Amino acid sequence: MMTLLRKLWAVIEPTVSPRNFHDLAGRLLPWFAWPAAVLLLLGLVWGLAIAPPDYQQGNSYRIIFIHVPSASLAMGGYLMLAACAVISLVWKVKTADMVARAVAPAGAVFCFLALITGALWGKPTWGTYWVWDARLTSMLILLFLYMGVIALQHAFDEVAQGGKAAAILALVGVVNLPIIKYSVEWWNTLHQGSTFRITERPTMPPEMYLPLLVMFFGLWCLFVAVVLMRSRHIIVQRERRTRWVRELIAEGRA
Amino acid sequence: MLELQHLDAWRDDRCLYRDLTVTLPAGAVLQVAGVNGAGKTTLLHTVAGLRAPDAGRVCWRGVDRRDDPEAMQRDLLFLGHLPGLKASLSVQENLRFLAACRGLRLPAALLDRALERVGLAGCEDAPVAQLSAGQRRRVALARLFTEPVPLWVLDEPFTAIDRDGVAAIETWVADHAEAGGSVLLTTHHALSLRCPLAQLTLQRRVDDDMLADDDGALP
Amino acid sequence: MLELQHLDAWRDDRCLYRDLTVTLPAGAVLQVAGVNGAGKTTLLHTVAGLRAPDAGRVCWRGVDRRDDPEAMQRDLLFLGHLPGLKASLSVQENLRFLAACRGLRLPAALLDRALERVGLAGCEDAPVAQLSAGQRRRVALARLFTEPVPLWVLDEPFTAIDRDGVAAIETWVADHAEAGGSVLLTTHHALSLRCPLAQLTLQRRVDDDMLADDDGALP
Amino acid sequence: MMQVFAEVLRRDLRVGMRQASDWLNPLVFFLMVVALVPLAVSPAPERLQAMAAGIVWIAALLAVLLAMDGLFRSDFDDGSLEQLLLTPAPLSLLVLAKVLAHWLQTGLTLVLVAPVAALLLNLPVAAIPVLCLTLLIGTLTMSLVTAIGAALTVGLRRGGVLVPLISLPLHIPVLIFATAAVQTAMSGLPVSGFLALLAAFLVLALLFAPLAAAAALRLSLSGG
Amino acid sequence: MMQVFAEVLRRDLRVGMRQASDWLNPLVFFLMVVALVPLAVSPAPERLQAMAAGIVWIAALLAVLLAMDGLFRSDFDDGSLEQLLLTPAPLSLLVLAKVLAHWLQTGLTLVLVAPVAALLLNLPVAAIPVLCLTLLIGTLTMSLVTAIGAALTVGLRRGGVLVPLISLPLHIPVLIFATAAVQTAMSGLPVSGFLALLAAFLVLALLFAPLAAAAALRLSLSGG
Ligand code: HEM
Ligand SMILES: Nc1ncnc2c1ncn2[C@@H]1O[C@H](COP(=O)(O)OP(=O)(O)OP(=O)(O)O)[C@@H](O)[C@H]1O
Ligand SMILES: Nc1ncnc2c1ncn2[C@@H]1O[C@H](COP(=O)(O)OP(=O)(O)OP(=O)(O)O)[C@@H](O)[C@H]1O
Ligand SMILES: [Mg+2]
Ligand SMILES: [Mg+2]
Repeated sequence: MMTLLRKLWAVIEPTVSPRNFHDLAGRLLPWFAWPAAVLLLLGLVWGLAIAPPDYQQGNSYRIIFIHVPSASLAMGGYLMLAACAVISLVWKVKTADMVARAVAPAGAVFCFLALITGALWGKPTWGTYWVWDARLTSMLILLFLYMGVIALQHAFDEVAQGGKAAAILALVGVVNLPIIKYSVEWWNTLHQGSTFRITERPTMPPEMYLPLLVMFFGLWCLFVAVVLMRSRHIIVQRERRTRWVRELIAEGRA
Repeated sequence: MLELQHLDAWRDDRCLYRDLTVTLPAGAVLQVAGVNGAGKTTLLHTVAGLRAPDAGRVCWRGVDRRDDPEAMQRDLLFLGHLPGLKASLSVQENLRFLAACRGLRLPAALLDRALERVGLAGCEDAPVAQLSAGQRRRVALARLFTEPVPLWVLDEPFTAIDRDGVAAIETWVADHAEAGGSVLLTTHHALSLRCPLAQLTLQRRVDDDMLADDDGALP
Repeated sequence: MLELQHLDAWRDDRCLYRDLTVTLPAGAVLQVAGVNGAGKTTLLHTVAGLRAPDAGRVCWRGVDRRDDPEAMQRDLLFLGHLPGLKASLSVQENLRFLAACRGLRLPAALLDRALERVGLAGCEDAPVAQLSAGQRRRVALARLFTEPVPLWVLDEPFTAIDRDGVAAIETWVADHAEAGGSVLLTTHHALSLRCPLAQLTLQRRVDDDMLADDDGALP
Repeated sequence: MMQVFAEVLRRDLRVGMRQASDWLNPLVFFLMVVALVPLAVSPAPERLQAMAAGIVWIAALLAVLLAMDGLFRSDFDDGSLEQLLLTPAPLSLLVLAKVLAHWLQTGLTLVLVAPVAALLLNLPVAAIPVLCLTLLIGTLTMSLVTAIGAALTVGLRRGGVLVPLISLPLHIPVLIFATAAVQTAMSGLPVSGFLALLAAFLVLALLFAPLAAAAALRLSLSGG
Repeated sequence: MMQVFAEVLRRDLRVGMRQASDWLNPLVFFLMVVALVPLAVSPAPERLQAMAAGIVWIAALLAVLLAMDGLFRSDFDDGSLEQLLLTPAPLSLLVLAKVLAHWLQTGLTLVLVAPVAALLLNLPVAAIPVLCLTLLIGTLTMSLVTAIGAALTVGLRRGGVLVPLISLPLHIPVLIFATAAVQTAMSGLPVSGFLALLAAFLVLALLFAPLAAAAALRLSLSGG
């Protein structure tokens, strides 16, 4: 086990210094930012204007194009947060904490978005903005967890300490993720069960799920691009006293 | 024997000391000196085990403390800025508890002797809340006698202590060194010890050399 | 001119001092001495107005403080065991706020000069949370210059201050006295002042005489 | 004298800004208590509606109580309180400034998020303005009254739960009239009588609470 | 090693005895929250009965949260925590001892007065044993989990409301299953399934919370 971890570390190590990650993120950024712009534009036009209305829900179903990607990003973002936590607690990588600080607010925003879009969608379909069923509740808990993590990140005078404290909380909160994911199967809920499976063909008609897929990838690209951008910003901020950042600033590149 | 090897300490992005290597053999007394903010407390916390070094290692009897933390903890007594006593418990209860945490039983005779040495004879049942600043420090110092260990780490032990008290503590330090123990302390007093005293002065360095390198480790 | 007349102080049923009468004229420095627990802090709190005397009175410029509390408060600066700074505000903000509480505006030049004198030039924007123990005390001491008042009441002002700092404070005290101010301070250091120094030593009295009398008044 | 008032107000607001948690936390606590109710009691909309006014008010009361606990404590711990006591300005004025700064950061923000809480609990939209108005008057009254309790316990290490204990009985009238006002508004009747009563409580608190709190502070500090 | 565990337990119990407010305050707070509900919501017996289980549990949760805030703080402030960290015994064991001592003084006493609260709110007598049982298991679980939050924020000047913020989300499952158990009991159905689940949570918390809290403590202290 330990040797495996060490081997893994040997692969990761060179890329994780703040400086190298800053460069790497700078190089990766266009590879996410441009697809995000193109896919989102395509997805919005397709989803809002071209895809046909649903025979039951009319046009209100179009919220799905924001709702489902947002919900998956909220969960994915938290998973990233937990991964960063492990990396920064176990291997003591400073960069992981910086990335976590970039991921947390972005994830929280998408979590909020999923809740809001879900609530808005609930009004026409379930007749109410909010019900206290298992999935909705556990999603709300996820938002609280995000807020707790963010609060801890900023609560300490010494930056590194806040990062580690938030990492511990992020790890503890991971138990919530499977609850969100499987709540629709474990409890009887008002909320839709999973329709997408990697192994099966979706039951939705293709003219609906194709734009959804486009939006899904578009928003994921957007998320990654935002995280990369914010990480770069945080790295420069935190490392402003180091020689390489000073040189960077002197050259006007930061 | 305490060895500090290549220690670094960072606060945010400022380096307090770098590549600090010191050896403290049995029977030696080392005073850490330096102006306010030099990093003395930080260094003592690192030795005591309250703070992990940002780089380098702390060895006790030739073993890295990370390999056997308990061995070092057992042999070390740290007295910091705060006395570490519960205000609502009596002097006696506090000292007994702290000794018990090391697995020691305190016979009444030993306790009495310790309190007498720190000038608090007869106070064993007073709640700590009713003691003055200096009296509390004295209770904390009584632990030097109720918990006999080889390595004393004392951060400004003379704070709030009156003049006779200071002289007494100086004698205890010398006695401890002569009996083969080691003492690491900070103070702004000029020490007058019977025994030889080593000094380590931390400089406040704000030069360019102290800027962070890009080594990717958490500070 | 500060006059303490027939002061008593009790803690629970123990008498710390009784019938204490002292006069501190303008230009004088008085050191309150005494072993740990003698009652020095209690006396300074009484003078500063944080604690009402159990008997007797405190007069400032011939007027009983109870008759005109503000007059005395305006002329007095008390620095106690705690620095009295907000950790989340910067050095500058703290000093400006404390001065404003007296109705004083701090011109930038005065602030810079004060910080320079206490050895913290350039730190005006650092949050106090990031300063070491001694640096915080120094910020508190900067108030001696940003809030010029005739009467200084200092409880162990040398705590956590390094050796150069101690010498500097001694100079300030002498300067203040020469300029006609008064200083009341406690310390366990041996002071070396240029100016004459009066000493008041509080004894720890546990004799029978000090037991509570049965005079029906609340101690 | 007014200058010192303004200075204290400014300083406390600034300290609050630096530590966003100061004003954010009571807010989140408030929303959490509200969110717990449907989970623990019942998620049925009509039952929530019946409880909504009471629950929002209890949550607000608890949030104010808890937030106020720290009002003097942090100043006590770092010795600032000692220094404030020694300023020549009247202490009750400083207390008023501190309470006001604190209320601006907690009470006022509570009022701003109360509509969200009300919607979560299914309160009719028509009753929301009245709820906010009662909270606006009521939280300030409660802050002032709680300051007395906070001042009395500031010297004690663990006053945490003591403050609610001391000041809760004084809040009960406010609580009763405020919830009655909201419930009256829900049934469409006029509420000005209740509001006038709440305003009267506020005036009383403004007049007496700072004096009482100042006296309590002097008492707490002289024991040290 | 077990000796150190026992010593810490004994010391904390003794400190608690000396300061009666430590264990009395959460208790009174609990009873007050329960007492506020009839005042603010509605005194009608049948409506109270419907809410009783939820209200008692929310009150207990808040009381535990608030009381736990001080778990490490007073030890931190006087430097005892520093000394505990330096003892050769494993820190998680000491944390467990502290939590246990604390729970004996707060959680257990809550369980003892819960019947009074239940009667105030008109809960059927038949459901009271189940309520007490869920509180017995649940408050210990909550104390353990809250210890993580308390440890994370111990070094912060004003962590007061941060602790609820951090630990509340983790309490929600306990809250949901506990109140569901009581409500099931009220309708006369068997509750052993719920109780087993609560017990499982407790075991998980016993295993992991002391470790996480110990790590958090080390972290909080290293910054000082
Ligand atoms: C605030 C309320 C709501 C919340 C918090 C919420 C949350 C979620 C979450 C967490 C997912 C899982 C995404 C994933 O597995 O990647 C999801 C998926 C989904 N939601 Fe919602 N939702 C809400 C309301 C609604 C409403 C009102 C509808 C429509 C009736 C709806 C329809 C869907 C659909 C169709 C999916 C995709 C399920 C799948 O195919 O896996 N949701 N939602
Ligand atoms: N809260 C209290 N309750 C009861 N007695 C107290 C309390 N605080 C202090 N005392 C007692 O009052 C006496 C004087 O205390 P004080 O703090 O004035 O001493 P001091 O001269 O300043 O001592 P030091 O040099 O140690 O600072 C002490 O003997 C102490 O035991
Ligand atoms: N929480 C913190 N965050 C950032 N910097 C800090 C923090 N605490 C201390 N420092 C900085 O670290 C440096 C060293 O502090 P330390 O307490 O080790 O000094 P010291 O030598 O013990 O000083 P003193 O003689 O004043 O006690 C100081 O310059 C201080 O500004
Ligand atoms: Mg120091
Ligand atoms: Mg003193």
